[in-house]
Amino acid sequence: MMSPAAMVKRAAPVLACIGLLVVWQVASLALKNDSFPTAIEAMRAIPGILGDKESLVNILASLRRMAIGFGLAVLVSIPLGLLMGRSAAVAAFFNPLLMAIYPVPKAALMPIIMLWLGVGDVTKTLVIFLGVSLPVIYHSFEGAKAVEEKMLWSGAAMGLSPAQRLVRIVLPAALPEILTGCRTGLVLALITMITSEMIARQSGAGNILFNALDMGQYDTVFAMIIIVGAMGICLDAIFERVRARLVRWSEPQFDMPLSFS
Amino acid sequence: QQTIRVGWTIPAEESKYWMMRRAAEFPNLGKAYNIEWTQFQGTAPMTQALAAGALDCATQAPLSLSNGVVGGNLKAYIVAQHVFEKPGGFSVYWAVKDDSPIKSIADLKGKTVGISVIGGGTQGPFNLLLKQNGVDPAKDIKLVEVGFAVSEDALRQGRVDAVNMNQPFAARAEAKGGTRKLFSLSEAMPNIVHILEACRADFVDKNPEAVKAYVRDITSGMKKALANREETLKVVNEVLKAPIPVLETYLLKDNDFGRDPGAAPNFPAIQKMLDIYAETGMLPKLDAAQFKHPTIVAPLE
Amino acid sequence: MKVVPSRSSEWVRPVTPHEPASVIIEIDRVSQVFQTSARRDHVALSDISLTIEEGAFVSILGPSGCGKSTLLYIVGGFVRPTSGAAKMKGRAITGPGPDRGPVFQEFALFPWKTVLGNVMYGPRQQGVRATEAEAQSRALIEMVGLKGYENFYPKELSGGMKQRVALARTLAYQPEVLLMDEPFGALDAHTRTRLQNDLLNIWERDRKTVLFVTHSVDEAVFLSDKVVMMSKSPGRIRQVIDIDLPRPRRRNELLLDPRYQKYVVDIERMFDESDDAGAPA
Amino acid sequence: MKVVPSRSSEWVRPVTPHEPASVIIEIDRVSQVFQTSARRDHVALSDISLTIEEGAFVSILGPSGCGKSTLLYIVGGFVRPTSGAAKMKGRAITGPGPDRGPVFQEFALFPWKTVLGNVMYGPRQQGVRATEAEAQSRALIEMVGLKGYENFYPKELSGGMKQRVALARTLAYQPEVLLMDEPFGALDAHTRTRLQNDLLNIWERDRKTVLFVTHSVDEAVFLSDKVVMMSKSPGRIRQVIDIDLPRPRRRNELLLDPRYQKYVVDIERMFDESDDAGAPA
Amino acid sequence: MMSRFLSPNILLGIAPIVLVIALWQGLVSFGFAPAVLLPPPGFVFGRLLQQLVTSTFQHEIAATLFRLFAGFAIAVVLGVSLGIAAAANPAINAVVRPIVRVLAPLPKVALYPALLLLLGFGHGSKITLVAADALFPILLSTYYGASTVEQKLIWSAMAAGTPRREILFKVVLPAAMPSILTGCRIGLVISCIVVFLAEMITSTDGLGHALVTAARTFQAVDMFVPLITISLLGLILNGLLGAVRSYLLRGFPEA
Ligand SMILES: Nc1ncnc2c1ncn2[C@@H]1O[C@H](COP(=O)(O)OP(=O)(O)OP(=O)(O)O)[C@@H](O)[C@H]1O
Ligand SMILES: Nc1ncnc2c1ncn2[C@@H]1O[C@H](COP(=O)(O)OP(=O)(O)OP(=O)(O)O)[C@@H](O)[C@H]1O
Ligand SMILES: [Mg+2]
Ligand SMILES: [Mg+2]
Repeated sequence: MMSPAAMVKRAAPVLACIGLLVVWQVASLALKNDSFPTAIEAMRAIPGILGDKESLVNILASLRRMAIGFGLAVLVSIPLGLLMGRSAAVAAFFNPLLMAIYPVPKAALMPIIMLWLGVGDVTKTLVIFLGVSLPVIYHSFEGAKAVEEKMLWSGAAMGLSPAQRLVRIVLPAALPEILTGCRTGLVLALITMITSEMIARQSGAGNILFNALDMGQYDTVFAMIIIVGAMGICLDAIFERVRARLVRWSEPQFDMPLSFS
Repeated sequence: QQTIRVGWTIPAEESKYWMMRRAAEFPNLGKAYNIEWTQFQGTAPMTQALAAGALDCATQAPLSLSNGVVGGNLKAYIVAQHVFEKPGGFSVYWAVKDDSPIKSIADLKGKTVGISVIGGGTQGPFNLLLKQNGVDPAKDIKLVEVGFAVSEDALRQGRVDAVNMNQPFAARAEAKGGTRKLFSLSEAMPNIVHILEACRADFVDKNPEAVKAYVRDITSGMKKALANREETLKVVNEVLKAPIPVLETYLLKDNDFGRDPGAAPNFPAIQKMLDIYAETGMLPKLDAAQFKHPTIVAPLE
Repeated sequence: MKVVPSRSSEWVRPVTPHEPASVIIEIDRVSQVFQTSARRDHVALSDISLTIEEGAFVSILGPSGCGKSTLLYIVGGFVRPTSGAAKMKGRAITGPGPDRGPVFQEFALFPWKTVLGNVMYGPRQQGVRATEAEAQSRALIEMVGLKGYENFYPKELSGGMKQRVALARTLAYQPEVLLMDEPFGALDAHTRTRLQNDLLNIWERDRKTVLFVTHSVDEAVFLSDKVVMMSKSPGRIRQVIDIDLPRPRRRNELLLDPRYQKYVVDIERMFDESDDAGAPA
Repeated sequence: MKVVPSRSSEWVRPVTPHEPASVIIEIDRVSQVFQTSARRDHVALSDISLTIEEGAFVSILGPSGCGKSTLLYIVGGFVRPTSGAAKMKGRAITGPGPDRGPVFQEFALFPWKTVLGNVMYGPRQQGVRATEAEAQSRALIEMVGLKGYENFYPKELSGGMKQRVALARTLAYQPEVLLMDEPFGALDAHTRTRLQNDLLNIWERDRKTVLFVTHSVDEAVFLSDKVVMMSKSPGRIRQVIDIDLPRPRRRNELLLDPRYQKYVVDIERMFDESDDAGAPA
Repeated sequence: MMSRFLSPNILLGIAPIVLVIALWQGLVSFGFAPAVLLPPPGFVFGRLLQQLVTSTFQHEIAATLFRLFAGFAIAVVLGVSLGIAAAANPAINAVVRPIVRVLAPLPKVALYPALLLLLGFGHGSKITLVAADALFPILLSTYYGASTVEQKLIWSAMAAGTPRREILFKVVLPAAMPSILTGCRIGLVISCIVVFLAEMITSTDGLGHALVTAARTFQAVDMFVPLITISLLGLILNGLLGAVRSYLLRGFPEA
């Protein structure tokens, strides 16, 4: 038996989703705007997409690119971010460069990117990579900076080399912050997974979405948006599991007393 | 076996859609050559891709292709033509709301006007028409970019006072009513060529046989598209995901664009368009003959 | 007490501290100036010179904020002094090393490791095999009275328990020199006494050198060969006192020893003489 | 010592602790069970009952890890006991409030505020005007011996200095009940003695109630009306001892008082009797 | 501890940028990229200097900056307040969390056509798009930062009589500041990208608009001028953010 409060807490995500759909429905009815269909219209279009084999292949292709882009980004960004956090020289070297490069919209560089990388998977994976790496680098950076110095000193006194300290002390100590970066990275991965297919498309979820957009089929557009949102929920749920495992040691011991009444 | 990297877009390249969706009906496709299809949002990015060598052949508009030639050092041949405006058929037009006080082009002064792409292919004839009616396109109107897909809504919501319409959106809007045609591009010139098939010259020179086979298939694709409307509707539906009932209202009917039965490029019409662009200051003067390959051009049997 | 395998268990420490022993740590006119956020210079240590003989137990006493921790950081190689130099065995100290093991005032446990994981960390790092490291670590954990808490994370421990883990963690990898910053500060008298004895045992058996910061005059006299008294603002050495008491020392015997009492009283008086509540330089 | 404006400066505390005073804090069969990460229940406090009279100075003594801090958290209203209840003035404690001021073992200073900012926080929060709060805070900072460090950030302070800031921060907003967790643990003997006297002065003048965790038997006897002795595994109250010594107390007089010495020796013996190095329940 | 920018650090920072420009020049000089797609950097910077003094270009920059700041400011205010509220209150958390889970990963550009119709072609739709994209990184960082605030800090403040509501501003906000500022840095970069994207999709002014018009007509130099401008803008804004950061975090060990 669950207490009523616990049941409400359990049901809250579902209630929130339903609430969101209701707000959407009401808003779209009120706005009477063809490019903003009602929630029901959009949901009606979902089976059409998920029932279509080609669409599923498309979506899987996108997910594969996303997984690769995300994985590579995490692998590269965490070490870079940690190094920047622990070495003022490395930070001074990379920070201005990254801050000059990241704000440039990738779409604008398409002509040159196409020149070297073509229009295929590589380009799109690169776009996802860049999207994910931004938050991961900077959260790792800040996380590494905030590592308590005496912990590093302890490690050094035990004979850990600087590289070992980075992996065995800075990395775990900064892990909660790194995971925050990864969480944002996950969000950006999903977004860039779609938007990387805006200009040039071969296959993918973005392909479906932008085709529908170009054709003015807004129910399909919004159905795809719902599907992406659902993917977001699933990935986030998985992520929270992993996170809870990895940083159990850092969770606050007591409930936030603000809610203590 | 040569692979051709082809760029395409929506919504009016039926012969290519046939090749994508009914590959089995094209015996050479997959044997004499292969195609790697990439879809683009509009012709301008495809021009960039051609110039960057990321594509071999692509759908092009006369203006975007010329821009590539003038600004991007692109050398290309026009090997086929997809759609043009045939007299009596569909012509891209500017619509206003039924109850709008705008009755003529001259009334556009001081209004907000939507156009699908600022500096795009339709703007040459559009500018020409405005000028002929005493409206300075640069000063007298506020031009905003409104993609074809949202133009109907933008008009109905009052975000723009007039906006350009294209198929299939025009058919849909007309079915709903409440809008009226103000003027169409055909008033500037007949036979406007909207989209063409162009291939990079260096690629054609290196792989004449493959391109020849490709053009042959485009020709036959066009034939199939025109011959079997029923099937074409299905093919287009698969590609565009637009419902067949909507397509039914216009596709390959009188209120549609024109299609040459052999997909043959209309070089004189192209030349005329280039002249208009030159006249309106969008391009320097260009000779359409440079786009013509002596042998590889539709129709090819 | 057979928890830490001794390196030379047969070797017996001479009981007189004054025998000519070789110098292991040499602090040579060290000063430390901090830049505060308010962009002012703050002198934490001024012109400190001190030599520590091999195998000596040296305590540092001084008012709060006089620079004891800072001095330890310099010997540990964690902080480079603004001027002057520290040497170990004749070689300048340029960084931390497993020959000098610190026990920090703030413990600095690894929060992602359990008690056992924290204590095993050092031996594993030194290449000790896992089973052996674990056995040693468990013995040390038992010694500091934390048997049963091996799988607790630091956040689940009380202040004094964390301090004991920090102590065990450093003892586990057997550094030659121990740099201990109030290692018993958060412990009750009973636990404290037990650990003092354990520490003395380890020190006597393994001929370690200990640099020991404490606030208890008692503790300093009981444990040390030498007590360094510091004064504040800026931190300087006021006096170095040799504690000439026989070893091995037993607490209850010593408490009755008038020499011991004299040391304690003398040192306390010395502190009382000066009013050390100074302002920053 | 006129730093904290007293609420009733004319009022003189009676020197006998045994007069019938009203109960201010009542701890009623409190138990605290923690869930450890290893998903086991760990009993930190078991069935604790205790009443504290208004104006009393009560010390808690006990081995490290016996639940002293946890008990303070419960009285502070920071933690809800697993079972049982704590009451203040007859009303159940449901959360923290400015009537009970804690001094945490870990200091918990606000890192984004300077020393002055930290100390001023409480009075400002209570609605004291800025100039007045600043004057009071500066006086308190001077009292704890940190004059000149007003603009230092916590990261720039030594351990003992942080502890004194934490003390000043709590004293600044004049809570009725002080919950102090080893507030002098990181201080040298000299500073400690001074602050003990200051604390006694404030307590006597402002008739505060103090719940004071310490590891020093000495300190407990010197300061308290009542000493609560706890034992470990799980944390229980072993004995409550009334300290029947005259007030006001002076350290040097007391040291010679045989009653004082007897209290100290008795309590120490009691601890020695039990070996408290237990495993978790 | 190195809060001040030392000149060697500035040099270190300039070095890789100079390297990139040299690489760029190399790519052009050695023919890895035709000048029509990748103009030589000298040309681009020359044109940039020319352009900077023209009022039209200044107008484009002003339009872009206005949208950028307005959108970013909205994102910061919303993100920080929602993030903190969600961390502090389980009821709000129960609502906000699933909504964020759903809304955060949505490709906001897909909603842009709807936004255009709702808010018009002017500033409104672009600012909204910028805010919508920059919001979630800030919100997530704030949330995680706020939910790991050291409990005893909150306890201390509560014991000093801080009302629950004010705890959020007086303790949770400053204690979560390092994480919030990281979120802001990411949000700022995203704002730069998105304002450009919105202007590229449809607009009549702004740097993004200048870029697409140049790109369509293959005026490579004119296309790179807005790109370099946004790059420089990113650098400048980051510098400002860095200054704000070291001021706000001056008490934290990592500052
Ligand atoms: N990062 C810093 N910036 C500025 N001043 C500092 C910094 N670290 C330490 N100090 C100052 O240096 C002095 C010595 O500090 P230290 O920690 O060595 O004292 P300590 O003797 O260990 O004191 P305690 O017994 O209280 O631990 C103090 O006055 C402190 O304010
Ligand atoms: N979050 C927690 N999870 C599990 N156990 C905990 C937790 N917090 C405290 N404990 C346990 O509760 C017991 C009491 O802890 P507490 O901090 O109250 O001890 P203490 O008497 O203050 O000790 P010390 O004198 O060392 O500070 C300890 O055994 C500790 O391991
Ligand atoms: Mg210290
Ligand atoms: Mg405690």
